[in-house]
Amino acid sequence: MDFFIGHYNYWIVIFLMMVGLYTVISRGNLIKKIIGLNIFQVSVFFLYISLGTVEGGAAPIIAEGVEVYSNPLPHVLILTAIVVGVATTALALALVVRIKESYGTIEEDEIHNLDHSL
Amino acid sequence: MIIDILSWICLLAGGALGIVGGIGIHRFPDFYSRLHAAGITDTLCAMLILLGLGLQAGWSLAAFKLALIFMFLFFTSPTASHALANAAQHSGLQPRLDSDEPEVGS
Amino acid sequence: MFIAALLAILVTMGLALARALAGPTTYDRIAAVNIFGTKTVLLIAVLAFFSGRGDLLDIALVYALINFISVVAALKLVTRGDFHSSDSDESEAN
Amino acid sequence: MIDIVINVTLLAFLAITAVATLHLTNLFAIVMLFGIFSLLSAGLFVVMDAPDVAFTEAAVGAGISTVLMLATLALVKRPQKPYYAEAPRAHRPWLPLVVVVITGSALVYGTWDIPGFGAPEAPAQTHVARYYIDNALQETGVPNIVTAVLASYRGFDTLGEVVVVYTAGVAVLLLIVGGAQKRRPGPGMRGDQMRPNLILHVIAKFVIPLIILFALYVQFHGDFGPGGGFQAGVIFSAALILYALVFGLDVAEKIIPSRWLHKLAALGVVIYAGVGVVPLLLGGNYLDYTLLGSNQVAGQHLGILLVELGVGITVASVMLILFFAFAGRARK
Repeated sequence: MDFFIGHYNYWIVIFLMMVGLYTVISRGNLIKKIIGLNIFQVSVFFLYISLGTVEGGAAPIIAEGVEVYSNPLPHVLILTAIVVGVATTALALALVVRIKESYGTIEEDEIHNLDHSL
Repeated sequence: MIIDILSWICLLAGGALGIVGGIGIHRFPDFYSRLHAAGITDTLCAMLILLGLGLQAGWSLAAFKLALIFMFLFFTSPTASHALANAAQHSGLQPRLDSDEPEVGS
Repeated sequence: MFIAALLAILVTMGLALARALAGPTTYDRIAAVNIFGTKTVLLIAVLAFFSGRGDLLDIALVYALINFISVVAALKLVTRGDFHSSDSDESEAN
Repeated sequence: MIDIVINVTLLAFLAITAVATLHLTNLFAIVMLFGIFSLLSAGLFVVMDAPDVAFTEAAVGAGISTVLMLATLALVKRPQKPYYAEAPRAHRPWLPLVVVVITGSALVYGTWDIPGFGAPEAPAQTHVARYYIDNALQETGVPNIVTAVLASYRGFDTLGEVVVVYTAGVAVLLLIVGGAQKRRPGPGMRGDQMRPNLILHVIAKFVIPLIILFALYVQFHGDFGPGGGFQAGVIFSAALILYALVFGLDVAEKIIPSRWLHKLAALGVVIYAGVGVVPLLLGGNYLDYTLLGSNQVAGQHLGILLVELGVGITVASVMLILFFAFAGRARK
């Protein structure tokens, strides 16, 4: 049971990661691919934060009478990664908008047909 | 002591209302009745729980922040419900009446 | 008592999630997201007291403020895109 | 114990939501579910004692990213009903499933060697984190270790991140704002398309100043509690986005014209990089704030404050640039 509780977080992280990966590979809709990428991204965030958690620890803000703090380093990395993540997602969405304007569709299959690339 | 009991009552009542609202949005047959269940219980549930927490906090910065949260939820939650119902009604979504067939999702 | 409130909020979140998954109309989903947002605010607020860290209330406050925006944005998209007010109304408006 | 229950339940909700986004074909519903996904994430970050991360996720996930996704949906919708449907694929993708299952199994096998969740003796806790927790307050005078590490110990890294955000903003501008469309009033995210809703207008007018005030609090209180430049910037931009949504894009652009935003985004990066140069001139290292003040703590504190200000300005402007770019695109 302890082993299960101790690794449950990581298993869910891996599950989310795989759902994200599967969405990216198997779905043809570009918006859905971006959502898949985002799910993948969030799963990585959880991996980092899970690794930084310390049993009985408090948030890493120095306070009176608190001895154990969780690891601040993953928090720093992920905090910036979230903001960078939304900026890069916006870039991907901008590309999707341009693709829609050029091809008139955001389905991968239809784009391939128009390009005769498959 | 009395304050503790009062805050417990508020917390429990808030939690119970939350569940009632949850069941409401789960069980009611059409959008408007679901929104009705959700919109009303949602605001009161939030108010009761925040009140319960506020009683625990006493006069402190935490109580002030709770009051702020309280105020925002008090204004935005009904506004959101209103805007939703308004938009749904203008979009032509009909309430389901007794005589109607089961609703058709869009 | 905090635990009872936390559990109640979790149950409500589950029910709202079920409604968001089931739909069937777009408005149902928006309403479910709105309720989910309110419950997240409450969950974080109760957790702040449960763990004795008043700082966490700031996060609840952000959610209380910002959850409103996504609802407004979703409504905006729906009223001008998905249903009656799509193209005809726009040309009239201009 | 209750921590574990909440943790387990929220993660389960997260997994259900993820699977649902995979299954649904209505893109609008998927974006709404993604909003729930981010609400759940923020709750989980709180449970895992990461308030700063939860703060960022709250501001970004609930506000900006949902709005950007919805704005994109408005631009890429199909010409006829169903507007937001995903087309079915021609073939059943079995190969991806096999790839994913194999990868997943390998990763799960890998977890057997990871120390359990929250183990204090895990390798991740024993290296540099120990140093930060023990010394951050003495060396920088900032009780929020995350802010200290973000702006001081790893200042270089954060400078890079800010530049990435700035670059993404520039790239989006190049992609979807240029092209010299003749601007004419046309269908766009404008206030008059949403039927004037008095209640919404009044409440928005009431809420927006408070959001801006709160953003300033988050900006300058970030040293002592959860918060900082990244969060404040996002919250600030969220206030103006709400304004644009309710009162119309044109009105919002009058308040903050785009050309200002372009300059402000650059200004933030310049503030950050410039604060780094000052110690260089005083004979120290780049981004070594110690020389900025009369003693180490004063210098560090001042440096962190200025750097966070730069971050806040850049993030807020870039988020607004992104929103204006997507919302304004429909106008052409």
